[in-house]
Amino acid sequence: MERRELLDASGALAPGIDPPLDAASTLGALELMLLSKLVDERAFSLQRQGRMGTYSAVRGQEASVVGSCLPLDPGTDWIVPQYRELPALLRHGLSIEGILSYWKGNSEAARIPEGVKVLPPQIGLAAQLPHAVGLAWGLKLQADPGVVMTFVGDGGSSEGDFHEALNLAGVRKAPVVFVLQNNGWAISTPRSKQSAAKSFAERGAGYGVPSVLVDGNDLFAVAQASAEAVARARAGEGPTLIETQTYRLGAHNTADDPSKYVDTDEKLSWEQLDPIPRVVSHLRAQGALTDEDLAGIEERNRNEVDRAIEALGAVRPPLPESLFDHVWSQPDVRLLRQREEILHTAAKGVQR
Amino acid sequence: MERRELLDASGALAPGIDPPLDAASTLGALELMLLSKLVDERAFSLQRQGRMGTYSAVRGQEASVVGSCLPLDPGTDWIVPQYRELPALLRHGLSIEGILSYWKGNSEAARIPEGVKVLPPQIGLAAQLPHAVGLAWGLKLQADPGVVMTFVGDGGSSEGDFHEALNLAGVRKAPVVFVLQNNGWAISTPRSKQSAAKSFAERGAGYGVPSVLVDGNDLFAVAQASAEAVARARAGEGPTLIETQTYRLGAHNTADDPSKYVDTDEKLSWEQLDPIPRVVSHLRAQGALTDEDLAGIEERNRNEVDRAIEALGAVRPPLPESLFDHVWSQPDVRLLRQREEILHTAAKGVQR
Amino acid sequence: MTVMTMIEAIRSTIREEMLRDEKVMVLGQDIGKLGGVFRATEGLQAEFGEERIVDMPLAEASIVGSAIGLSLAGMNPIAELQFMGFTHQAYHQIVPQLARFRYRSQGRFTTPVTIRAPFGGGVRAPELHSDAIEAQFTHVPGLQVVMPSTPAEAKGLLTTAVRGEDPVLFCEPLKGYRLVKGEVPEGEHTIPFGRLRVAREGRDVTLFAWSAAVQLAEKAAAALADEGISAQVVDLRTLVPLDVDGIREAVASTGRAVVVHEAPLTSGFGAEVVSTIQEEAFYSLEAPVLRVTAPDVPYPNIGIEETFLPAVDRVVAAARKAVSAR
Amino acid sequence: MTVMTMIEAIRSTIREEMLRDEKVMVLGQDIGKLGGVFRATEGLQAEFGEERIVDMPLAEASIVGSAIGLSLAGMNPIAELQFMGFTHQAYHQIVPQLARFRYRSQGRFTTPVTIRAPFGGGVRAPELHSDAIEAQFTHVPGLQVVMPSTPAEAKGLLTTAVRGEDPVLFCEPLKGYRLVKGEVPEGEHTIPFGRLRVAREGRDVTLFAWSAAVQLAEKAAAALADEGISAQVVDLRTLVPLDVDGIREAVASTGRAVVVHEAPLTSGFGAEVVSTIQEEAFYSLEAPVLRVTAPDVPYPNIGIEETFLPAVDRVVAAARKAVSAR
Ligand SMILES: Cc1ncc(C[n+]2csc(CCOP(=O)(O)OP(=O)(O)O)c2C)c(N)n1
Ligand SMILES: Cc1ncc(C[n+]2csc(CCOP(=O)(O)OP(=O)(O)O)c2C)c(N)n1
Ligand SMILES: [Mg+2]
Ligand SMILES: [Mg+2]
Repeated sequence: MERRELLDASGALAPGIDPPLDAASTLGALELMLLSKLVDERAFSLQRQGRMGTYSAVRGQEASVVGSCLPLDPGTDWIVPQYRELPALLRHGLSIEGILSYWKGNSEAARIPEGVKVLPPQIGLAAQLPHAVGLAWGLKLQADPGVVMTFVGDGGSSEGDFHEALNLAGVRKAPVVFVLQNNGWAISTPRSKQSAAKSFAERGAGYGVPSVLVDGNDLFAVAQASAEAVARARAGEGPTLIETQTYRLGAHNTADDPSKYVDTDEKLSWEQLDPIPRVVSHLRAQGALTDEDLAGIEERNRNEVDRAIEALGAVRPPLPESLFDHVWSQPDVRLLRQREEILHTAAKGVQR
Repeated sequence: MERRELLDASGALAPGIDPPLDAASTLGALELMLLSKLVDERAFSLQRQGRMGTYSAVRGQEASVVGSCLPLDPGTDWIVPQYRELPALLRHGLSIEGILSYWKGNSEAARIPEGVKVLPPQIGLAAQLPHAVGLAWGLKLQADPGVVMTFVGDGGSSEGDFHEALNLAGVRKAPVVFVLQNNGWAISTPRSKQSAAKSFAERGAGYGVPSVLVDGNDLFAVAQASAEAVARARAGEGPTLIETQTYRLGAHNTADDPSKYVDTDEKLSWEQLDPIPRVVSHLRAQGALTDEDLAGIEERNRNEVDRAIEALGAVRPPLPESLFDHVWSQPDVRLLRQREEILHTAAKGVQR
Repeated sequence: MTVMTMIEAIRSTIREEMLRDEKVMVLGQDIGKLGGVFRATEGLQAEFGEERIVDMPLAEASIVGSAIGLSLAGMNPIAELQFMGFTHQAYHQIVPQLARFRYRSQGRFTTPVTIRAPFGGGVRAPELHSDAIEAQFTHVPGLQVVMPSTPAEAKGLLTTAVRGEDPVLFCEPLKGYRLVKGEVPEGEHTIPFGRLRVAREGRDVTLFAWSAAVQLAEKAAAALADEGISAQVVDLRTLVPLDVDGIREAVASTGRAVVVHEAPLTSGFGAEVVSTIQEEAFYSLEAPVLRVTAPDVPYPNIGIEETFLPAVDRVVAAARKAVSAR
Repeated sequence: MTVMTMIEAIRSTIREEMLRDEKVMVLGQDIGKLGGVFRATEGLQAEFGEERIVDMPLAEASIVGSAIGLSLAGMNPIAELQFMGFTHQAYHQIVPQLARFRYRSQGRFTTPVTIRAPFGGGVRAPELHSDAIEAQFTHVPGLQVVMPSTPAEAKGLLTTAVRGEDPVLFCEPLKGYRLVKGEVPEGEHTIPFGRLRVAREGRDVTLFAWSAAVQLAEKAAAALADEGISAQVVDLRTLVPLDVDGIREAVASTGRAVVVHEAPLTSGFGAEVVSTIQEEAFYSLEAPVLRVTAPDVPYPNIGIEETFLPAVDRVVAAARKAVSAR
């Protein structure tokens, strides 16, 4: 299968190609990519300071995530995430402090606000995919114009849920876009041990789901493929599978040490393909981005992240009694009694 | 994907094709197909007489099953069945009465004899596929020349286990042949609602597993594809997926009533494609089968089935105490006490 | 009141709920033209169309997983799994997903999915079709486990399940599908979860049961009556939520108890019932609570299932022992 | 004797078994170069090669399912599931397949697979990583459920698991991996399944526990000693097979019991322990057996897990209550 590539590593457009995004949208995308990168850095240091739980950075995959979500309308469309899609969630209406609250361990503060069409992060790999299909199918049944975009990794794509979800999406012609972010690794497991398939995009045919293979570090290629897929879904033509070939430039998460398994050459060569500089080069070459513009973006981002981290610090930690909320629409007597016993002991100060 | 067809519905070979089986092998295959058909008939009547549990007939799929297993060597190769592969199991060394004992409800009498390389029937659809992959991989690790053949239906192929097994087989280059019998139906669910894929054989590419699409009612096409796949596996070249497009001419099982969901025209048109008459016509046209030969085959089969049904009737029903055997290599005290209590009550004659 | 089998009661309940609420839909294998392998949806596809009675690809996890998604979209799905033995394939969608959506999302999302799954022995079904594995779902906060024992119970409990906001595993006894007939209230009929039902009054010993085992307990109670032992039969109805207060009261009234279920002993839900009894009513207990269950072996092939299933005699023997203790 | 952490004991046991028997191999996610996310196989791929320490595609059902096949081919596979929370994905391969192969085939085929799965709270892991769901596997005839509590126990029990013919779910407490150090016998060390261990002697009350909860019970026992209550601590070691005779003897010696586990209350394995106690030792019991467990809520996000997990004070309070009853 041919791989779609529009913007090369130097930021030059393939000959005869019109950019799928205008300068303003590209600038907006760049700002979001840079914001994502900054949040990643800050979240890592918070974790190192013991102020954050396990966190998985997007670093390196910004074009893949941002390019995918650009065609979505946050007012009508849904995102069903895995756990490495921060900028898409920001664009869709979540706040930085909301997202980080989850990783900090405070689900209460991470509650998705009413009206924001995003599901919570998914830890059970690929389990989100049938949800996305059902959600898309349900929208279609109710003649809702919404489209669902869901994300999965090269690793997660080995789970049975991937197969069942894509097959069902094909049968029901559900308005869903599957973005398979192939970042070369599932923790320490390389792509080569994940599957003998030439590409993951090949899998679409086995479900009657059209599929595309794109350079996932190429914002334009991703955005174009995604726009086509979203348009198809919106038009009632059913699901699409997009494989974005990208690379996780950092660790799997704050607990991981990639030096154990990644060889330096591989990493260096992917650093050359970093998705952010090529958007910068492209915009510069177009005369759409000056040094001052860039400094302005960076300052806005810094302010925004500073504000968010401060807000995060000010978030009230979850109350012990919240442990018992939201299990049921109405707690049963047994749970109420457990609540009483445990809070009673907790009130006396707990020894462990 | 192109479909392999060698022998047409009238039993004529495609022009310029050498038959992949010589006359003697073809005759042997025919005898096995006819035997299977006869066992099916007799098992159904036994069930109607209350002397048999639920039974699923092979009827209509004889070329698909027999053609697949022909290249296997029962001395070295393994069969990992679903539940509709009777003639392959017979060829591999099981007895008719052994197989029917299982469906009659007597697992003790259905015990696979030592040395026969067949696993028990699988009721949990597609769950056998990872077993087949592991078994094949284990043979390879021990430099055992064996090849594993496993069967799955069009329905079963929608399960996550199908995906995980094929993907793993591709990665490990396991010597396994997946025969996907697409008989058009999963109980009452038609192929069209099972998947939007053009063919199931398309799925191989998504796992790096070579695949073939064959006319499953064409003994020669199936046997040829299977021989190639077994040879590849034996040569260390890894797995193959074969989709045999066939048709279940009878009910799903003795409890099913296909008139509820199959339309008569469909069934009639598939009856024209019955795999057995076309082998008969082919052999006749070759002068390799006379009426007497056929009568001889049928008599041998009848005798064999009569003998088997008699043997089945003579099988001792399982003893109550056998309920407690084979849970563990050594039963624990708890199980021994349960055994005592229950057999004690049973001994007094049980009221229900 | 109409006399119906349980399968008829279930079918008419589904139909009534579909008429009441156009968001109710059914997903499952072979539920369309065939009407389900047990005919629970017979005629419903003809009435409601292919979009509301949906024949699904053969993949249990995606039936449950897509039902979750449909419910998030505002639909009210009933997912039929052909046999409870095949809930195993959907376990990772039921236990850590369906049951936790509300909790994980702090109440932002609810997943009002009802999973119907037939189970239970004595109907000569192939391997994996009969297993009573309800206990494997009772350790799952967020999932209600409902076990109707009669046609009327099936109607009342299924109506509550479909209308409720919390997910339900609704386990239907295969043996009771056609065997047990009973009067079923016409029109609106709901039964609240978490309230047991005294199926038979009695003074000397309480027999706790659910699903098809209720009939077993009733037979045992009848046999016990002949020997002068008055056995109370309690149908727990819902295992989660559990009627702990009702259990305490029942045991307090007799002082002796036997728990009966079809599943194997170890970690069957009987264990929870026994533990609850002794926590709640220890000082009323005059004898150890006994369990009459299948033994700790896998569900066997049909030639031998009668030995596996708990028999009336074993219940009677246990009740006798409980009553004569001390 | 060498002092080791549990993770070191596990690693050295795997290594010894691989040296002893060339059929032993390990399958799992990230177990090769990385040595497993907890380093249980660190260095082993370098020593034994990629064919014996195998990094698998990310699909738990196929890890277990192919381990079944490998064992049928004569290999002796250890399958590492990264976290017990992801056994859900393999549930249909573990429960109706792995556990039943011997039974279904009437002893013709055996599947000596050992599944290792870390679990348990208090290590600030993300959702689904900490859940104590051992009870969901104790209702499965044919599957042994093993719960080591110390490094030495881990060695002895894992050796028995690998050498045995019957499948094992070997549950490793995350909290104990590095925290608990202990002496581990060198060379051959096996511990038979189905025999509990008295971890601390005591006269007034028996605290039953397994896995990381043993340390909790020991802390509680120490605190109780300060107030003059002598608590016996029993480590059940294996939940299946269960040492019913040992349980009876322990309770007979104290007359009072508390069961402690990390999993939620309802249908936790504590229920089976309580039921067994009251069946086996009813007349020795002076007070109801109490359960100290997590509440019936899903494992929460880490900001609140300390409230979820059973605390020493709750165990102490329960033991006090048991001792003062009547
Ligand atoms: C069902 C399941 N199995 C295992 C894990 C543990 N785990 C978390 S992330 C991860 C690797 C995921 O790789 P991939 O899907 O490629 O996503 P990436 O992290 O590369 O974005 C694993 C094995 C999990 N979360 N869920
Ligand atoms: C996991 C699982 N789900 C459901 C069933 C019930 N069931 C038995 S056979 C069958 C249809 C199988 O269709 P297919 O795989 O095409 O095989 P065929 O019967 O057509 O040979 C179904 C749904 C089952 N046995 N296992
Ligand atoms: Mg990845
Ligand atoms: Mg079929």
